[in-house]
Amino acid sequence: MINTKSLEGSQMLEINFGPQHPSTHGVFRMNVFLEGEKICALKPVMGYLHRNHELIAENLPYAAVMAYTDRLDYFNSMANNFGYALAVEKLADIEAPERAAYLRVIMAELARIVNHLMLIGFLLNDLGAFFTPVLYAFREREKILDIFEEVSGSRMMCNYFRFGGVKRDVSAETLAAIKKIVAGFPAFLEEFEALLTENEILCMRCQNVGVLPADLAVNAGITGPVLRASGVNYDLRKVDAYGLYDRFDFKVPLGKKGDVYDRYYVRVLEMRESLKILEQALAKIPQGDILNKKALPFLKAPRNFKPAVGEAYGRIESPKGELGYYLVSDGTPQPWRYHVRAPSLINLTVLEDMCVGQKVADAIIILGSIDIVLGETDR
Amino acid sequence: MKEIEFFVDLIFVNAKGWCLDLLGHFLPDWTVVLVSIIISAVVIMVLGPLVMMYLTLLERKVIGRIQNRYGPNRVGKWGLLQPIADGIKMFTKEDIVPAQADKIIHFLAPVIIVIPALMVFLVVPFGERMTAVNLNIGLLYFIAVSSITTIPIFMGSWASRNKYSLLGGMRTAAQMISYEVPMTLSVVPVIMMSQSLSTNTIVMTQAGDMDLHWFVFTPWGLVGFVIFFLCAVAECNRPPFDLPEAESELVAGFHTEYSGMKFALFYMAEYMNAFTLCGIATTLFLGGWQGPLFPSWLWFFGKTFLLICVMIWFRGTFPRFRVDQLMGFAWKFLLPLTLINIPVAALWFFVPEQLAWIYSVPILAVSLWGLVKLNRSFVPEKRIYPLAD
Amino acid sequence: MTLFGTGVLKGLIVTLKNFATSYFRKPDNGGIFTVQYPEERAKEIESFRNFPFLVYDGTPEKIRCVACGICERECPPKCIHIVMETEAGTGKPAKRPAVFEIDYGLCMNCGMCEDVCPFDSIYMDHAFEVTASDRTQELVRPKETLLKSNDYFLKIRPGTATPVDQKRRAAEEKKKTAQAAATPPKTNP
Amino acid sequence: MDLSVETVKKELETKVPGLKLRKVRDSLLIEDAKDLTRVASFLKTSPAFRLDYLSSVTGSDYLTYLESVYHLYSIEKKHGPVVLRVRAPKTTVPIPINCSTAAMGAVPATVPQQKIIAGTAKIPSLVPVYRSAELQEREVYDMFGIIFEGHPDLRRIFMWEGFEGYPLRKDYEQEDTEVLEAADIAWLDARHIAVPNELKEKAKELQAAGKRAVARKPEKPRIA
Repeated sequence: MINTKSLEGSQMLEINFGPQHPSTHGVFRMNVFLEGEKICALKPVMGYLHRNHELIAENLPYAAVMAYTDRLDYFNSMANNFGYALAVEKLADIEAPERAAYLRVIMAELARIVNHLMLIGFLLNDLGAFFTPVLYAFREREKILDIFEEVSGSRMMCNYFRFGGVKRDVSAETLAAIKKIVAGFPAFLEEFEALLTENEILCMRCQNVGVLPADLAVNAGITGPVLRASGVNYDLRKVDAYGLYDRFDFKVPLGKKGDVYDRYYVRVLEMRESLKILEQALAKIPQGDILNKKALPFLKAPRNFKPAVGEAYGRIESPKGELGYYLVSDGTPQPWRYHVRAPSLINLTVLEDMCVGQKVADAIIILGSIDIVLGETDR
Repeated sequence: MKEIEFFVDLIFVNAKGWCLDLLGHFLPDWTVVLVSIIISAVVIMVLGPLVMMYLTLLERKVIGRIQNRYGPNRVGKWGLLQPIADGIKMFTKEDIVPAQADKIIHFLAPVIIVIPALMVFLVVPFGERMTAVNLNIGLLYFIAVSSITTIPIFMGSWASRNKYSLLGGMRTAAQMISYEVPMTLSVVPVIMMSQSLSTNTIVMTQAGDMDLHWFVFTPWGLVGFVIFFLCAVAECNRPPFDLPEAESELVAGFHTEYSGMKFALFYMAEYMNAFTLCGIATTLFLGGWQGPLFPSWLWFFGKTFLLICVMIWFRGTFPRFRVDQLMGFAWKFLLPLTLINIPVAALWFFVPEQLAWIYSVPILAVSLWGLVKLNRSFVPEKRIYPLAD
Repeated sequence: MTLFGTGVLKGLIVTLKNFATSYFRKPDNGGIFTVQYPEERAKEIESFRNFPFLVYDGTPEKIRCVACGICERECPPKCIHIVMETEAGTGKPAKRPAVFEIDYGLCMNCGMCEDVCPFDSIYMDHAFEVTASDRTQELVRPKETLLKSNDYFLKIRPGTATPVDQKRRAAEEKKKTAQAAATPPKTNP
Repeated sequence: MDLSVETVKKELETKVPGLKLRKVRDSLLIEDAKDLTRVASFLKTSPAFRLDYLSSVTGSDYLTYLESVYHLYSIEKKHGPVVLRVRAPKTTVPIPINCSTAAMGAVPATVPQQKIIAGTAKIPSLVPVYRSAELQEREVYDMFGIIFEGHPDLRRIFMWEGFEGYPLRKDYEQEDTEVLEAADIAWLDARHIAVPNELKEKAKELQAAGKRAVARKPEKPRIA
């Protein structure tokens, strides 16, 4: 907390990083107080992209909200869809058929890979690399986005999940294409890591910068790769085993120190684990329905979908952390209360703790390593 | 055969000579001297911006290829007219001066920054007998003039009244002064070997027809070259030492508040500095215009552009240093290394060559190893990541 | 122990390799993956959805839309506006849209209208080069610009259009046979 | 361990003296809001529960009262959730405007230091127990106007300082998107956009009545 009164007459420099700044990942603002290049206090300011997503959703039928969840974290709309579909399915007690559940896992893991690629690319941009890692990441992301376009019709705003299933079946050719991507991805990761992981400049910049102790991370509700980089083993895919994640054999990579480098490397390892899940899912995916019979009539008439009075909290391990949807139904077509527990927002709680005492350049990469998307932070 | 080679080699020198001869028939002697000066000046004034324009294109193309893109390819064949289009754009852009800025200094900064960048061209030996002025203190002149660049950058950053600019300016001052020291010291062995400060003489001492006597092929020369080149990269604010600009941190650093042609002048100075620094690095360590078969100026430009490509390659690969690490690198790593390099070179002068190789390589290797050991913070930690269930 | 500086060199080798391979490798294999847009075009993916269009059979008069207004009601950003036409003489509703407007400035390409339409009349288009110099007027697309033929639909999205066509033809034939069964009593008083 | 509502309720009632709990759907309602901090710290420290992770803090509006909902999980024991809820009647309480924000220039000087807004409720803050409540409680305050007592920095988070009203409340006057106002019609007319007569008449009526186009609000709670 900054006591601005005490700053008057001091030699401190107050700088607004953002809302217009190349590396605040959108319209985020950091109010930074500097002494030389050292950060004395930092205050995150948000809300520039606020559109009251929750209020919009409370005025719409459940099915129409799906399209709006795409816009939360626009880098991985598949994960957002997944969380929302899960919450509504909990509320209305519908289950996705086997094939649909497999497709969901495949799409969610592809989205995770896309997200981590983008994060690492832009983290390197924040570090000052001139777009090379970003464009290598884009090259691979492009292939995955083509898959998304093929299955859902859109590259980023997928709107692919439905309650009790998915929107469209996936052809054998597309599955083969995904297999090809999965098979070719490790080679790319090798190249990517050769460019980055051992680079002395990157290590100098990232190691022991922005250290987040495990107990603070837990207390502050930090989730996702940031939490795991601090060495806390908590992955909802393992803990909740939602979807079909208990059927796949994968590990949870953990960091040691909880600095920026750990957060970077944990994500690289997570991509490798995602590839394992994808391989297994693609090998095992059965034939069958893609939509629960119970949910079928609501496709054509979304307003007939009236879950019984009650509430549900569905949460998934989105690439950014725990993405939770809290829904209260009053028996009408619209939710009475709809809340998104946004990992991008809550992971910002500890931004100041990580940044104070570091240099200006570190604040940028610490923010980058938290991985926020303003669409989700501000909602 | 030899004649043709000689003719091509001296084509520019002879062209100037003929012009002056022709004028000598009509004009008095003092005007001929004046015209000679003007010709050199005009050539440099044209060469500088031209080099800058096509360096930007080269940079964009090479980085594009590194990133699996085409780079500019729409304006003209292979985008060759792109720099001209950029120039037109820069000229026609609105010139915005912040309301609170110190207007005079804000205006002067981009003007002044170009002057030292052009002035250092004077002592660069572009080819055999192609030095504009063969100063006997050429190297000293180069070091002195090129270090002026700090002042206009700081002027611009201070006058902008922008906090990003201010931080950028402070970084520039710190960085340029720090890197000036190892850069100057890394040149000392070359001066000792060639016993001259004249750039021409330095090139001449590296003469050799097929057996290359370039200084870079000696242990002290290699170390000196690497240090000089790294300092040169830092001097002209190029990645990974581009802290004064630091796009992701300080928006655009010292030129945040500049637009239009003033902005272009900052860029022009940066690229011309890059060119001259690479040219001097070539002169000092890579034998300047010395080289077999091809004309001397082609050798010079070839070597210089090779070094520039390395700079671009750096830009396409590396993330940026942090400000304290940058300083640490200069003071804790480069400076001690240059200080060890000077006595090694001094001994080299007196000891027969085979013996010199035997002692200088281990000395330099051990000191390098020792410096790495002493600078623990530069060495990455090895980490093992557990995979939990 | 690795030598200090090897990480940096490894990175340099990666970029150098990419620089070199960009000259001879194929796009999907580490080469240049830029698509030179106006001359070249990216592969058109069938399920791609952009803005909605209205399908007509044969001539623009035979519009499938009956102006029921379901899409108008279900559209999440409320970008559709429909007014039903009335018969000239009687003033009865004519089951045809008099006004059918979509505000492209509002539309968020979610595909909800396509999902809910019971008359197979509104579908998502592939046309993405939609520009306007004015965001209030030109982006509100009237019926005339939204109407596209079934042939176009079959061309861009055969996977969706063919089953729809079959279904419609079957329904029509059923209707015809029903009519044929129903007509004889009328002609025989 | 078993985290069903009944067992948690029994456990809490025996271990925390003087606590009144009620089961509401799958959650525990703490009747007296003041007990919230006690309950949370017990759940956090008790070795049986170790609910060290507060996943979500949400408000909701049930017209007569406001509610704050907490989802607690345990990272250590990997179980959960225990859902707590606290209710507070809508009352009129002064909202303190953070002095430091005023100094930072976010609040215009004309805004009084204390401002009365109808219908705010008070609930103790959980920030001393869980840091993760920090931004979430600010969000709930911003959207519902629940005042979290003991929060170190309770300011609006998404809406700007000086914004009046709480958007997610059911009594928030929301613009009716289906109805145009006179000003909208004038704007459209100036751009030569045809406006149906029906809408024009409605706008005239609204203007004559001196009302704004406000969406219909629910009169009675549809759910408790």
